[in-house]
Amino acid sequence: MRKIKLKILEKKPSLFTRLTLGILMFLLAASLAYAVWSLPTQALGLSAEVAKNVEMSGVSNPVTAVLLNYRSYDTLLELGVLLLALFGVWSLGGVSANKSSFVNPILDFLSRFLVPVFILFSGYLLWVGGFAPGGAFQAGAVLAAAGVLLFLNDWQLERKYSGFSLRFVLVLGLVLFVAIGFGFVFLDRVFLEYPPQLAGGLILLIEAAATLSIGISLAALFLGRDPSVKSDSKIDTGVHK
Amino acid sequence: MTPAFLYALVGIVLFSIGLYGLILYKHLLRKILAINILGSGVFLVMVALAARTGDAVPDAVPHAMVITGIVVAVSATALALALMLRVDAETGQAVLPEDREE
Amino acid sequence: MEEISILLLFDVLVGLTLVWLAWQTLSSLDLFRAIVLFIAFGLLMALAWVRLNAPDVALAEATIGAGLTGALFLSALAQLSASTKRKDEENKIENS
Amino acid sequence: MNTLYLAVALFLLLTLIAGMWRILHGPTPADRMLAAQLFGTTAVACLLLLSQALEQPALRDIALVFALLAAVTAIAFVKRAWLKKSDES
Repeated sequence: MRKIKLKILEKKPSLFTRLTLGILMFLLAASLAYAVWSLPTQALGLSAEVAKNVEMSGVSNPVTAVLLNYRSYDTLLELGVLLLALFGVWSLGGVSANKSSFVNPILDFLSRFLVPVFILFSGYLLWVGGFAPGGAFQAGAVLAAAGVLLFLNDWQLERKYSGFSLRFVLVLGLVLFVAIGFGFVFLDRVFLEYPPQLAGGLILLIEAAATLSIGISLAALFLGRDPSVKSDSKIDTGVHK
Repeated sequence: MTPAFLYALVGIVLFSIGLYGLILYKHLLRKILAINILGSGVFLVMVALAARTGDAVPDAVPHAMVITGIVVAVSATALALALMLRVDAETGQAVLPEDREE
Repeated sequence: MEEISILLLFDVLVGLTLVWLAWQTLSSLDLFRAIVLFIAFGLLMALAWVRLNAPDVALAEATIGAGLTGALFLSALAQLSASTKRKDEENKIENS
Repeated sequence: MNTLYLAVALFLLLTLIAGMWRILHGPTPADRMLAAQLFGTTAVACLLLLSQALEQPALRDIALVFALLAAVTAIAFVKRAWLKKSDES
Protein backbone atom coordinates (compact mmCIF):
# COMPACT_ATOMS: atom_id res chain seq x y z
CA MET A 1 0.00 0.00 0.00
CA ARG A 2 1.13 3.46 -0.86
CA LYS A 3 2.27 5.46 2.10
CA ILE A 4 -0.32 8.12 2.71
CA LYS A 5 0.80 11.56 3.69
CA LEU A 6 -2.05 13.59 5.08
CA LYS A 7 0.06 16.44 6.34
CA ILE A 8 -1.67 19.74 6.39
CA LEU A 9 0.14 22.82 5.26
CA GLU A 10 0.16 25.07 8.25
CA LYS A 11 2.84 27.57 8.98
CA LYS A 12 4.34 27.06 12.40
CA PRO A 13 3.51 30.02 14.61
CA SER A 14 6.47 32.24 15.48
CA LEU A 15 8.57 31.45 18.52
CA PHE A 16 7.49 34.71 20.18
CA THR A 17 3.78 33.82 19.89
CA ARG A 18 4.32 30.30 21.17
CA LEU A 19 6.46 31.49 24.06
CA THR A 20 4.07 34.25 25.14
CA LEU A 21 1.06 31.96 24.96
CA GLY A 22 2.97 29.20 26.74
CA ILE A 23 3.88 31.52 29.63
CA LEU A 24 0.28 32.76 29.86
CA MET A 25 -1.05 29.19 29.93
CA PHE A 26 1.53 28.25 32.57
CA LEU A 27 0.40 31.16 34.76
CA LEU A 28 -3.23 30.13 34.26
CA ALA A 29 -2.46 26.51 35.19
CA ALA A 30 -0.43 27.59 38.21
CA SER A 31 -3.17 29.84 39.57
CA LEU A 32 -5.83 27.17 39.00
CA ALA A 33 -3.61 24.61 40.74
CA TYR A 34 -3.18 27.00 43.67
CA ALA A 35 -6.97 27.41 43.83
CA VAL A 36 -7.47 23.63 43.94
CA TRP A 37 -4.64 23.22 46.45
CA SER A 38 -6.23 25.71 48.84
CA LEU A 39 -9.54 23.81 48.86
CA PRO A 40 -10.13 21.57 51.88
CA THR A 41 -8.90 17.99 51.33
CA GLN A 42 -12.11 16.58 52.79
CA ALA A 43 -15.43 17.81 51.50
CA LEU A 44 -18.66 15.86 51.48
CA GLY A 45 -20.40 18.09 48.94
CA LEU A 46 -23.96 16.93 48.40
CA SER A 47 -23.23 13.22 48.89
CA ALA A 48 -24.97 13.15 52.29
CA GLU A 49 -28.17 14.65 50.87
CA VAL A 50 -28.04 12.26 47.93
CA ALA A 51 -27.59 9.23 50.21
CA LYS A 52 -30.36 10.38 52.58
CA ASN A 53 -33.03 10.68 49.90
CA VAL A 54 -32.04 7.82 47.64
CA GLU A 55 -34.79 5.51 49.01
CA MET A 56 -37.42 8.02 47.96
CA SER A 57 -36.04 8.44 44.44
CA GLY A 58 -37.19 5.08 43.10
CA VAL A 59 -33.70 3.85 42.15
CA SER A 60 -30.72 2.78 44.24
CA ASN A 61 -27.92 4.03 41.99
CA PRO A 62 -27.20 7.56 43.26
CA VAL A 63 -26.05 8.86 39.86
CA THR A 64 -29.27 7.74 38.17
CA ALA A 65 -31.21 9.26 41.05
CA VAL A 66 -29.49 12.61 40.48
CA LEU A 67 -29.93 12.43 36.70
CA LEU A 68 -33.57 11.40 36.58
CA ASN A 69 -34.98 12.69 39.84
CA TYR A 70 -33.15 15.35 41.87
CA ARG A 71 -31.73 17.26 38.93
CA SER A 72 -33.95 16.06 36.11
CA TYR A 73 -33.99 19.58 34.64
CA ASP A 74 -30.42 18.92 33.49
CA THR A 75 -31.37 15.73 31.72
CA LEU A 76 -34.47 17.29 30.18
CA LEU A 77 -32.52 20.24 28.79
CA GLU A 78 -29.74 17.91 27.67
CA LEU A 79 -32.23 16.01 25.50
CA GLY A 80 -33.21 19.39 24.05
CA VAL A 81 -29.56 20.27 23.34
CA LEU A 82 -29.10 16.96 21.52
CA LEU A 83 -32.10 17.73 19.29
CA LEU A 84 -30.81 21.26 18.63
CA ALA A 85 -27.42 19.91 17.56
CA LEU A 86 -29.18 17.50 15.20
CA PHE A 87 -31.29 20.30 13.70
CA GLY A 88 -28.09 22.30 13.26
CA VAL A 89 -26.43 19.47 11.37
CA TRP A 90 -29.52 18.88 9.23
CA SER A 91 -29.84 22.57 8.40
CA LEU A 92 -26.29 22.57 7.05
CA GLY A 93 -27.43 20.20 4.32
CA GLY A 94 -24.53 17.86 4.78
CA VAL A 95 -22.28 16.22 2.27
CA SER A 96 -23.69 13.02 0.87
CA ALA A 97 -21.28 10.24 1.68
CA ASN A 98 -19.91 8.28 -1.24
CA LYS A 99 -21.74 5.02 -1.56
CA SER A 100 -19.69 2.10 -2.74
CA SER A 101 -21.59 -0.58 -4.62
CA PHE A 102 -19.18 -3.21 -3.35
CA VAL A 103 -20.54 -5.10 -0.33
CA ASN A 104 -17.80 -6.50 1.82
CA PRO A 105 -18.97 -9.97 2.97
CA ILE A 106 -16.88 -9.83 6.15
CA LEU A 107 -18.27 -6.47 7.23
CA ASP A 108 -21.74 -7.61 6.26
CA PHE A 109 -21.48 -10.70 8.45
CA LEU A 110 -19.88 -8.76 11.29
CA SER A 111 -22.62 -6.15 11.38
CA ARG A 112 -25.34 -8.78 11.17
CA PHE A 113 -23.73 -10.47 14.15
CA LEU A 114 -22.84 -7.38 16.21
CA VAL A 115 -25.91 -5.16 15.84
CA PRO A 116 -28.26 -7.50 17.75
CA VAL A 117 -25.60 -7.87 20.47
CA PHE A 118 -25.34 -4.08 20.74
CA ILE A 119 -29.10 -3.74 21.06
CA LEU A 120 -29.21 -6.45 23.72
CA PHE A 121 -26.36 -4.78 25.62
CA SER A 122 -28.09 -1.43 25.37
CA GLY A 123 -31.17 -2.93 27.00
CA TYR A 124 -28.99 -4.45 29.71
CA LEU A 125 -27.35 -1.09 30.49
CA LEU A 126 -30.77 0.58 30.63
CA TRP A 127 -32.09 -1.99 33.11
CA VAL A 128 -28.95 -2.13 35.25
CA GLY A 129 -28.93 1.69 35.57
CA GLY A 130 -31.47 1.52 38.41
CA PHE A 131 -29.07 -0.10 40.86
CA ALA A 132 -25.57 -0.12 39.33
CA PRO A 133 -23.53 1.99 36.88
CA GLY A 134 -25.48 2.35 33.66
CA GLY A 135 -28.53 4.25 32.50
CA ALA A 136 -30.10 6.07 29.61
CA PHE A 137 -27.02 7.91 28.32
CA GLN A 138 -24.78 4.86 28.24
CA ALA A 139 -27.51 2.66 26.77
CA GLY A 140 -28.28 5.35 24.18
CA ALA A 141 -24.63 5.58 23.19
CA VAL A 142 -24.43 1.80 22.66
CA LEU A 143 -27.59 1.97 20.55
CA ALA A 144 -26.00 4.80 18.55
CA ALA A 145 -22.91 2.65 18.01
CA ALA A 146 -25.19 0.01 16.46
CA GLY A 147 -26.56 2.70 14.15
CA VAL A 148 -23.06 3.88 13.25
CA LEU A 149 -22.10 0.32 12.40
CA LEU A 150 -25.10 0.02 10.07
CA PHE A 151 -24.38 3.36 8.38
CA LEU A 152 -20.74 2.38 7.89
CA ASN A 153 -22.05 -0.67 6.07
CA ASP A 154 -23.96 1.61 3.64
CA TRP A 155 -27.26 0.69 5.22
CA GLN A 156 -30.06 3.09 4.41
CA LEU A 157 -33.19 3.84 6.34
CA GLU A 158 -36.22 2.95 4.26
CA ARG A 159 -37.92 6.06 2.97
CA LYS A 160 -41.26 5.26 4.56
CA TYR A 161 -39.62 5.37 8.01
CA SER A 162 -37.41 8.40 7.47
CA GLY A 163 -40.19 10.98 7.69
CA PHE A 164 -42.69 11.00 10.50
CA SER A 165 -41.55 7.79 12.22
CA LEU A 166 -37.96 9.01 12.58
CA ARG A 167 -39.03 12.39 13.93
CA PHE A 168 -41.45 10.75 16.33
CA VAL A 169 -38.69 8.63 17.86
CA LEU A 170 -36.32 11.60 17.97
CA VAL A 171 -38.65 13.73 20.11
CA LEU A 172 -40.17 10.80 22.07
CA GLY A 173 -37.79 11.11 25.03
CA LEU A 174 -38.26 14.85 25.40
CA VAL A 175 -42.04 14.77 24.94
CA LEU A 176 -42.58 11.91 27.38
CA PHE A 177 -40.31 13.58 29.94
CA VAL A 178 -42.22 16.87 29.73
CA ALA A 179 -45.60 15.10 29.69
CA ILE A 180 -44.83 13.12 32.84
CA GLY A 181 -43.28 16.21 34.43
CA PHE A 182 -46.41 18.24 33.79
CA GLY A 183 -48.77 15.33 34.50
CA PHE A 184 -48.18 15.52 38.24
CA VAL A 185 -48.45 19.31 38.34
CA PHE A 186 -52.22 18.79 38.23
CA LEU A 187 -51.93 16.43 41.21
CA ASP A 188 -50.52 19.15 43.48
CA ARG A 189 -46.86 18.53 42.83
CA VAL A 190 -44.17 20.75 41.35
CA PHE A 191 -42.91 20.30 37.80
CA LEU A 192 -40.82 17.10 37.39
CA GLU A 193 -41.64 15.78 40.85
CA TYR A 194 -42.81 12.16 40.95
CA PRO A 195 -44.70 10.45 43.77
CA PRO A 196 -42.16 8.20 45.55
CA GLN A 197 -44.16 4.97 45.13
CA LEU A 198 -44.39 5.44 41.36
CA ALA A 199 -40.91 6.93 40.86
CA GLY A 200 -39.12 3.66 40.00
CA GLY A 201 -41.49 2.74 37.18
CA LEU A 202 -41.72 6.29 35.84
CA ILE A 203 -37.93 6.65 35.77
CA LEU A 204 -37.60 3.38 33.85
CA LEU A 205 -40.28 4.53 31.38
CA ILE A 206 -38.59 7.91 30.84
CA GLU A 207 -35.19 6.27 30.56
CA ALA A 208 -36.42 3.78 27.97
CA ALA A 209 -37.84 6.60 25.83
CA ALA A 210 -34.71 8.71 26.38
CA THR A 211 -32.47 5.79 25.39
CA LEU A 212 -34.28 5.46 22.06
CA SER A 213 -34.16 9.21 21.42
CA ILE A 214 -30.50 9.59 22.42
CA GLY A 215 -29.44 6.55 20.40
CA ILE A 216 -31.27 7.57 17.24
CA SER A 217 -30.18 11.23 17.59
CA LEU A 218 -26.50 10.34 17.97
CA ALA A 219 -26.65 7.91 15.05
CA ALA A 220 -28.38 10.60 12.95
CA LEU A 221 -25.65 13.06 13.97
CA PHE A 222 -23.11 10.60 12.58
CA LEU A 223 -25.04 10.27 9.31
CA GLY A 224 -24.92 14.06 9.04
CA ARG A 225 -27.90 14.72 6.80
CA ASP A 226 -31.64 14.42 6.92
CA PRO A 227 -32.44 10.92 5.57
CA SER A 228 -35.82 12.09 4.27
CA VAL A 229 -34.04 14.44 1.83
CA LYS A 230 -33.00 12.64 -1.33
CA SER A 231 -29.28 11.92 -1.16
CA ASP A 232 -28.65 12.78 -4.83
CA SER A 233 -30.11 16.30 -4.58
CA LYS A 234 -27.08 18.34 -3.66
CA ILE A 235 -27.79 21.56 -1.86
CA ASP A 236 -26.48 24.60 -3.69
CA THR A 237 -23.62 26.02 -1.68
CA GLY A 238 -23.83 29.34 -3.49
CA VAL A 239 -20.20 29.24 -4.57
CA HIS A 240 -19.36 29.13 -8.24
CA LYS A 241 -16.51 26.78 -8.76
CA MET B 1 -0.59 14.13 47.54
CA THR B 2 -3.91 12.36 47.28
CA PRO B 3 -5.08 10.75 44.00
CA ALA B 4 -7.92 13.30 43.84
CA PHE B 5 -5.48 16.21 43.89
CA LEU B 6 -3.22 14.49 41.37
CA TYR B 7 -6.07 14.07 38.90
CA ALA B 8 -7.31 17.62 39.51
CA LEU B 9 -3.81 18.80 38.61
CA VAL B 10 -3.83 16.67 35.45
CA GLY B 11 -7.22 18.16 34.58
CA ILE B 12 -5.87 21.69 34.96
CA VAL B 13 -2.87 20.89 32.74
CA LEU B 14 -5.16 19.33 30.11
CA PHE B 15 -7.34 22.45 30.21
CA SER B 16 -4.31 24.68 29.67
CA ILE B 17 -2.93 22.52 26.84
CA GLY B 18 -6.35 22.50 25.18
CA LEU B 19 -6.68 26.28 25.43
CA TYR B 20 -3.16 26.71 24.04
CA GLY B 21 -4.01 24.51 21.04
CA LEU B 22 -7.37 26.18 20.51
CA ILE B 23 -5.76 29.64 20.28
CA LEU B 24 -2.64 28.72 18.37
CA TYR B 25 -3.60 26.22 15.68
CA LYS B 26 -5.53 27.31 12.64
CA HIS B 27 -6.93 24.11 11.16
CA LEU B 28 -10.51 23.69 12.37
CA LEU B 29 -10.17 19.95 13.01
CA ARG B 30 -7.29 20.67 15.36
CA LYS B 31 -9.37 23.35 17.06
CA ILE B 32 -12.19 20.83 17.58
CA LEU B 33 -9.74 18.29 19.04
CA ALA B 34 -8.42 21.05 21.33
CA ILE B 35 -11.94 21.86 22.58
CA ASN B 36 -12.51 18.18 23.34
CA ILE B 37 -9.28 17.95 25.34
CA LEU B 38 -10.09 21.19 27.15
CA GLY B 39 -13.50 19.80 28.06
CA SER B 40 -12.01 16.54 29.31
CA GLY B 41 -9.75 18.60 31.58
CA VAL B 42 -12.75 20.40 33.07
CA PHE B 43 -14.60 17.10 33.62
CA LEU B 44 -11.52 15.65 35.29
CA VAL B 45 -11.27 18.57 37.74
CA MET B 46 -14.98 18.25 38.57
CA VAL B 47 -14.89 14.51 39.24
CA ALA B 48 -11.60 14.80 41.14
CA LEU B 49 -13.12 17.41 43.44
CA ALA B 50 -16.14 15.13 43.93
CA ALA B 51 -13.84 12.32 45.11
CA ARG B 52 -12.70 14.21 48.23
CA THR B 53 -15.13 12.33 50.48
CA GLY B 54 -12.49 10.10 52.04
CA ASP B 55 -13.68 6.51 52.30
CA ALA B 56 -17.33 7.38 51.68
CA VAL B 57 -19.09 7.16 48.31
CA PRO B 58 -18.07 10.08 46.04
CA ASP B 59 -20.49 12.94 45.46
CA ALA B 60 -22.93 11.82 42.77
CA VAL B 61 -24.03 15.30 41.64
CA PRO B 62 -20.83 16.23 39.74
CA HIS B 63 -20.78 12.70 38.26
CA ALA B 64 -24.26 13.20 36.82
CA MET B 65 -23.29 16.62 35.48
CA VAL B 66 -20.17 15.18 33.82
CA ILE B 67 -22.18 12.37 32.18
CA THR B 68 -24.57 14.99 30.77
CA GLY B 69 -21.53 17.02 29.74
CA ILE B 70 -19.94 14.13 27.87
CA VAL B 71 -23.07 13.56 25.79
CA VAL B 72 -23.44 17.29 25.10
CA ALA B 73 -19.74 17.44 24.15
CA VAL B 74 -20.11 14.66 21.58
CA SER B 75 -23.19 16.24 20.01
CA ALA B 76 -21.43 19.62 19.92
CA THR B 77 -18.45 17.92 18.28
CA ALA B 78 -20.69 16.42 15.62
CA LEU B 79 -22.20 19.85 14.91
CA ALA B 80 -18.74 21.45 14.83
CA LEU B 81 -17.48 18.82 12.39
CA ALA B 82 -20.49 19.40 10.13
CA LEU B 83 -19.80 23.15 10.21
CA MET B 84 -16.14 22.50 9.42
CA LEU B 85 -17.09 20.35 6.41
CA ARG B 86 -19.40 23.11 5.20
CA VAL B 87 -16.64 25.75 5.55
CA ASP B 88 -14.32 23.40 3.69
CA ALA B 89 -16.89 22.88 0.91
CA GLU B 90 -17.44 26.65 0.56
CA THR B 91 -13.87 27.88 0.68
CA GLY B 92 -11.69 24.83 0.07
CA GLN B 93 -9.87 25.44 3.35
CA ALA B 94 -10.90 24.23 6.77
CA VAL B 95 -9.83 27.40 8.58
CA LEU B 96 -11.57 30.45 9.98
CA PRO B 97 -11.94 33.40 7.56
CA GLU B 98 -9.30 35.55 9.34
CA ASP B 99 -6.74 32.74 9.09
CA ARG B 100 -7.29 32.07 5.40
CA GLU B 101 -4.22 31.99 3.21
CA GLU B 102 -4.73 33.20 -0.31
CA MET C 1 0.59 -0.28 52.24
CA GLU C 2 2.09 -1.95 49.18
CA GLU C 3 -1.21 -1.78 47.39
CA ILE C 4 -1.57 1.94 47.98
CA SER C 5 1.88 2.67 46.60
CA ILE C 6 1.17 0.54 43.49
CA LEU C 7 -2.10 2.42 42.98
CA LEU C 8 -0.35 5.76 43.41
CA LEU C 9 2.24 4.75 40.80
CA PHE C 10 -0.65 3.71 38.54
CA ASP C 11 -2.29 7.11 39.01
CA VAL C 12 0.92 9.00 38.30
CA LEU C 13 1.53 6.97 35.12
CA VAL C 14 -2.05 7.46 33.89
CA GLY C 15 -1.85 11.19 34.61
CA LEU C 16 1.48 11.72 32.87
CA THR C 17 0.41 9.67 29.85
CA LEU C 18 -2.82 11.66 29.58
CA VAL C 19 -0.89 14.93 29.49
CA TRP C 20 1.62 13.53 27.01
CA LEU C 21 -1.12 12.18 24.73
CA ALA C 22 -2.97 15.50 24.83
CA TRP C 23 0.19 17.37 23.87
CA GLN C 24 1.03 14.95 21.05
CA THR C 25 -2.58 15.09 19.77
CA LEU C 26 -2.54 18.86 19.50
CA SER C 27 0.97 19.35 18.18
CA SER C 28 0.63 16.65 15.49
CA LEU C 29 0.64 18.05 11.96
CA ASP C 30 -0.69 14.77 10.55
CA LEU C 31 -4.43 14.93 11.18
CA PHE C 32 -4.96 11.17 11.04
CA ARG C 33 -2.26 10.69 13.67
CA ALA C 34 -3.90 13.34 15.84
CA ILE C 35 -7.24 11.51 15.64
CA VAL C 36 -5.78 8.13 16.56
CA LEU C 37 -3.96 9.73 19.50
CA PHE C 38 -7.24 11.31 20.56
CA ILE C 39 -8.96 7.89 20.49
CA ALA C 40 -6.19 6.53 22.74
CA PHE C 41 -6.65 9.59 24.98
CA GLY C 42 -10.33 8.71 25.39
CA LEU C 43 -9.46 5.14 26.38
CA LEU C 44 -7.07 6.35 29.04
CA MET C 45 -9.61 8.86 30.33
CA ALA C 46 -11.89 5.89 31.10
CA LEU C 47 -9.12 4.41 33.29
CA ALA C 48 -8.81 7.76 35.07
CA TRP C 49 -12.57 7.82 35.81
CA VAL C 50 -12.30 4.30 37.20
CA ARG C 51 -9.52 5.40 39.55
CA LEU C 52 -11.62 8.37 40.68
CA ASN C 53 -14.38 5.98 41.76
CA ALA C 54 -16.76 7.17 39.05
CA PRO C 55 -17.79 3.99 37.18
CA ASP C 56 -20.88 5.69 35.70
CA VAL C 57 -18.73 8.35 34.07
CA ALA C 58 -16.25 5.70 32.93
CA LEU C 59 -19.07 3.78 31.26
CA ALA C 60 -20.32 6.92 29.47
CA GLU C 61 -16.79 7.81 28.35
CA ALA C 62 -16.17 4.24 27.18
CA THR C 63 -19.38 3.98 25.14
CA ILE C 64 -19.00 7.41 23.55
CA GLY C 65 -15.22 7.34 23.20
CA ALA C 66 -15.07 3.84 21.71
CA GLY C 67 -18.26 3.89 19.66
CA LEU C 68 -18.86 7.42 18.43
CA THR C 69 -16.03 9.93 18.67
CA GLY C 70 -13.56 7.88 16.66
CA ALA C 71 -16.09 7.14 13.92
CA LEU C 72 -17.21 10.79 13.78
CA PHE C 73 -13.70 12.17 13.43
CA LEU C 74 -12.51 9.54 10.95
CA SER C 75 -15.59 10.06 8.80
CA ALA C 76 -15.15 13.85 8.86
CA LEU C 77 -11.47 13.52 7.98
CA ALA C 78 -12.28 11.27 5.02
CA GLN C 79 -14.75 13.80 3.61
CA LEU C 80 -12.38 16.67 4.35
CA SER C 81 -9.37 15.19 2.61
CA ALA C 82 -11.52 14.36 -0.43
CA SER C 83 -12.51 17.99 -0.93
CA THR C 84 -9.08 19.44 -0.22
CA LYS C 85 -7.61 16.95 -2.66
CA ARG C 86 -10.03 18.16 -5.32
CA LYS C 87 -8.97 21.70 -4.58
CA ASP C 88 -5.29 20.78 -4.95
CA GLU C 89 -5.94 19.26 -8.36
CA GLU C 90 -7.85 22.36 -9.46
CA ASN C 91 -4.89 24.50 -8.44
CA LYS C 92 -2.53 22.27 -10.39
CA ILE C 93 -4.62 22.64 -13.57
CA GLU C 94 -4.85 26.40 -13.11
CA ASN C 95 -1.16 26.78 -12.56
CA SER C 96 -0.05 24.59 -15.47
CA MET D 1 -3.48 -11.78 45.91
CA ASN D 2 -4.79 -8.26 45.39
CA THR D 3 -1.25 -6.92 45.36
CA LEU D 4 -0.46 -9.33 42.55
CA TYR D 5 -3.51 -8.21 40.55
CA LEU D 6 -2.56 -4.58 41.00
CA ALA D 7 1.05 -5.26 40.03
CA VAL D 8 -0.09 -7.01 36.84
CA ALA D 9 -2.45 -4.11 36.09
CA LEU D 10 0.48 -1.72 36.49
CA PHE D 11 2.59 -3.88 34.18
CA LEU D 12 -0.20 -3.85 31.58
CA LEU D 13 -0.33 -0.06 31.83
CA LEU D 14 3.40 0.03 31.13
CA THR D 15 3.01 -2.17 28.04
CA LEU D 16 0.17 0.10 26.94
CA ILE D 17 2.44 3.12 27.21
CA ALA D 18 5.12 1.23 25.27
CA GLY D 19 2.49 0.63 22.57
CA MET D 20 2.23 4.39 22.13
CA TRP D 21 5.51 4.33 20.24
CA ARG D 22 3.74 2.62 17.33
CA ILE D 23 0.97 5.23 17.30
CA LEU D 24 3.48 8.06 17.34
CA HIS D 25 5.83 6.69 14.69
CA GLY D 26 3.50 4.81 12.35
CA PRO D 27 4.65 4.55 9.63
CA THR D 28 1.34 3.65 7.89
CA PRO D 29 -2.14 4.66 9.16
CA ALA D 30 -2.98 0.96 9.61
CA ASP D 31 -0.09 0.62 12.08
CA ARG D 32 -1.37 3.53 14.12
CA MET D 33 -4.95 2.26 14.09
CA LEU D 34 -3.96 -1.26 15.13
CA ALA D 35 -1.88 0.17 17.98
CA ALA D 36 -4.95 2.10 19.15
CA GLN D 37 -6.97 -1.13 19.00
CA LEU D 38 -4.25 -2.82 21.06
CA PHE D 39 -4.72 0.01 23.57
CA GLY D 40 -8.35 -1.01 23.86
CA THR D 41 -7.55 -4.68 24.38
CA THR D 42 -4.97 -3.90 27.07
CA ALA D 43 -7.43 -1.55 28.76
CA VAL D 44 -9.95 -4.44 28.90
CA ALA D 45 -7.45 -6.64 30.74
CA CYS D 46 -6.46 -3.75 32.99
CA LEU D 47 -10.10 -3.04 33.91
CA LEU D 48 -10.80 -6.71 34.68
CA LEU D 49 -7.80 -6.87 37.02
CA LEU D 50 -8.82 -3.62 38.72
CA SER D 51 -12.39 -4.86 39.11
CA GLN D 52 -11.10 -7.93 40.95
CA ALA D 53 -8.58 -6.05 43.07
CA LEU D 54 -10.80 -3.10 44.03
CA GLU D 55 -13.91 -5.31 44.37
CA GLN D 56 -15.95 -3.21 41.98
CA PRO D 57 -17.94 -5.61 39.76
CA ALA D 58 -19.26 -2.69 37.71
CA LEU D 59 -15.86 -2.34 36.05
CA ARG D 60 -16.57 -5.57 34.17
CA ASP D 61 -19.36 -3.80 32.31
CA ILE D 62 -16.90 -1.13 31.23
CA ALA D 63 -14.50 -3.82 30.01
CA LEU D 64 -17.39 -5.39 28.10
CA VAL D 65 -18.18 -2.03 26.47
CA PHE D 66 -14.60 -1.65 25.32
CA ALA D 67 -14.48 -5.19 23.96
CA LEU D 68 -17.77 -4.78 22.07
CA LEU D 69 -17.41 -1.26 20.73
CA ALA D 70 -13.77 -1.49 19.66
CA ALA D 71 -15.09 -2.95 16.40
CA VAL D 72 -16.87 0.30 15.50
CA THR D 73 -13.71 2.42 15.37
CA ALA D 74 -11.86 -0.29 13.44
CA ILE D 75 -14.65 -0.54 10.85
CA ALA D 76 -14.87 3.26 10.61
CA PHE D 77 -11.17 3.28 9.83
CA VAL D 78 -11.44 0.54 7.19
CA LYS D 79 -14.46 2.07 5.49
CA ARG D 80 -13.67 5.78 5.72
CA ALA D 81 -9.93 6.24 5.97
CA TRP D 82 -8.30 3.24 4.33
CA LEU D 83 -10.21 1.66 1.44
CA LYS D 84 -10.78 5.01 -0.20
CA LYS D 85 -7.08 5.74 -0.45
CA SER D 86 -6.20 2.34 -1.89
CA ASP D 87 -9.02 2.70 -4.42
CA GLU D 88 -7.54 5.93 -5.69
CA SER D 89 -3.94 4.77 -5.90
